[in-house]
Amino acid sequence: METLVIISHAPYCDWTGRESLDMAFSLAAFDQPVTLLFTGEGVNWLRKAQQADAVQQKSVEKNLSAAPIFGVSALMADHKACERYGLNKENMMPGVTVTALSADLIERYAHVVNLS
Amino acid sequence: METLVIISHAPYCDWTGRESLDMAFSLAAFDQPVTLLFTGEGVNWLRKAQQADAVQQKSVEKNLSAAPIFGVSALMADHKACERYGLNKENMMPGVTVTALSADLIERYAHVVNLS
Amino acid sequence: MTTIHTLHIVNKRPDHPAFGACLSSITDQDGLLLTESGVLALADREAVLKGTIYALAPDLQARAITVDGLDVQTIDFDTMVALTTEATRVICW
Amino acid sequence: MTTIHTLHIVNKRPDHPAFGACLSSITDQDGLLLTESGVLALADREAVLKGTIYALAPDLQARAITVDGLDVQTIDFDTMVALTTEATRVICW
Amino acid sequence: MSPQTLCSFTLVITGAPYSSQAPQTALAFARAALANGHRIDRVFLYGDGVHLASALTSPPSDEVNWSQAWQDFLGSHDIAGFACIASALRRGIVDQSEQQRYELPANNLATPFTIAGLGEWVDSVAHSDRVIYFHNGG
Amino acid sequence: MSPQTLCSFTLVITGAPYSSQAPQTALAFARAALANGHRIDRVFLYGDGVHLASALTSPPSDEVNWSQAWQDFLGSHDIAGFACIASALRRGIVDQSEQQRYELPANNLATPFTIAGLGEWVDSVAHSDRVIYFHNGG
Repeated sequence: METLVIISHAPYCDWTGRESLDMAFSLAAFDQPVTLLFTGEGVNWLRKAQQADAVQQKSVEKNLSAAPIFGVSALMADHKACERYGLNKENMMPGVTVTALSADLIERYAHVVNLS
Repeated sequence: METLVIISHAPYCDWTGRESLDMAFSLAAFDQPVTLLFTGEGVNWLRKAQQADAVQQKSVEKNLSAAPIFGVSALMADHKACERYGLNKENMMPGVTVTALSADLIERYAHVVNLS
Repeated sequence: MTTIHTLHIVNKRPDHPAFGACLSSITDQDGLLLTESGVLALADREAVLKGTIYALAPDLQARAITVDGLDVQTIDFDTMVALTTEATRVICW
Repeated sequence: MTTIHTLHIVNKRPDHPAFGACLSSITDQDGLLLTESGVLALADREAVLKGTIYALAPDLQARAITVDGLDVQTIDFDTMVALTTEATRVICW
Repeated sequence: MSPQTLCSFTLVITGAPYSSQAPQTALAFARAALANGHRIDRVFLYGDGVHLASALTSPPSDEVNWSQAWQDFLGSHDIAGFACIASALRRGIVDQSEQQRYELPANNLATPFTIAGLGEWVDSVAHSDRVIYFHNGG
Repeated sequence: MSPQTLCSFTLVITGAPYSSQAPQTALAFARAALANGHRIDRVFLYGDGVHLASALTSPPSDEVNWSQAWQDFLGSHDIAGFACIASALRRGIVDQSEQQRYELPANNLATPFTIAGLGEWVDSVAHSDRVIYFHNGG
């Protein structure tokens, strides 16, 4: 009964990404298995050295790196989106598995959430 | 000092198209010259025989056909968008000039509004 | 009614990224239910759809989109509810 | 600072239709100011931009987008205000 | 699950009225679910969807008041409607107790909606047969 | 217009706080405009932008309250802020007189915002040197 939470919104332009994270962390807090998948512009949440305070917002980098501690099973990112936005091992935060959004991937989850 | 109001949002999914129309009609009501341009999914506002009551909304077809009477200079639609969505003389409401969104077109207007 | 595996419900215009994400995740055994702006895909000459395709009738009517000659089943909300109960999994894109 | 004709301000992600509409309407004499999600176009390998390109510094910093080697002027809000006063016309896409 | 199986649903609405078609699509779906004998465990408003719980929505008289329509539906079928607290506070939807806590000049949460945490949604994911989302389209 | 010319601006905000970056980008722009000697004729909230005029917005204490920040800015510089009446009524933003007219349980329009028609915007198009829009990004 694992849940996949997909984050496809660009960072900082709205609260959708943060509110998706809150959902994932809530599932984890209640011991419900959950994985996060970043796709499309959403992969830009994973870039190192974001300075959210430049737009007077809070960084989510700390929350994301603490995700495994809070019980999130895995952080994944769609490889096509990473390629498109130039995200690689050097500039992406650690602990992210690069994979492909596909029917095979979806098949592993009972429940899929994509705020959009 | 003519204003160009661009409508690029798909019909019925939100109020952006209607609120763009309200802007155009307000300008016209105050004798400010205004032209409407439909682009992207926005061209779907121009299809004949829409039954907005099926989704419990009001039709804008009547408003649009009355636009010249209310003082709107012209209704225009981007030709690429019309082609993409299969809009032609048969299925498009009358009185619409098919043109191309371009720098030359923009050049004719002092003010351009694109709610998006 | 065909039995479907995953039901993908898409209420986005055809060039929305979520529409593309849906198409990346769909197989021939799946259902694709177009609602709201999603039905515009049926008028879009550039759209390439997959799976068993359904479209919500009120959204088609509102937008005057016809499905003549297309391999699409026009359904009402009762059938939409039935599809969600029959599918193994429902994804709302 | 180059004198620009029309200033196009784009706060949309690169695959948003408004971004494409902007690119259809821009000439080499125009300015393209990327703000908010618009700055992601500078990291997007598929983006083809036109005009004199500016990007708002705080939005670049927030998203950790670097412009090294790109023909882009990083500007602050004072310069954004100046650009809007100098251009013949400002379009906010 | 065979076509005859009766289901329990949770509906999550994340699109606001007048900025999305989500509340109206969700309401038609909810009515059809009940008409076909299924159960709705709860309706959960999240993100911009919390605006549906506003008691102050006043569209023109020739447009449907979707907030009112949802209040009537929930009330007449005794279905629980929750607005997520974090989404609601950011977007200016507050009940009487939040009004007092934050010393606000008014409250605007419509009955029968109540304010709740994401735990209600987690409960749905764990226990409802189907969780269906009604997002902002566009 | 030469770089030295002083301008009159109208700022139109169509994106809501927390659902868009529009109110914060607009505020930084407004501050820079004044700092450089320009004038702001008015701020006009349209569409989802009317949520910025809510008196009930209560984000977590470690996040900026953009409604409050805008109220402070308008008040301290004596700039008029208008919320479009049609947009506001649909989205549940009402002042005391609309509350009475529609028999609503409360009002939630924050001072110094006032409710106005699109005529205010038309006036800006006709008379402000520049009308700059701050839309929902994404």
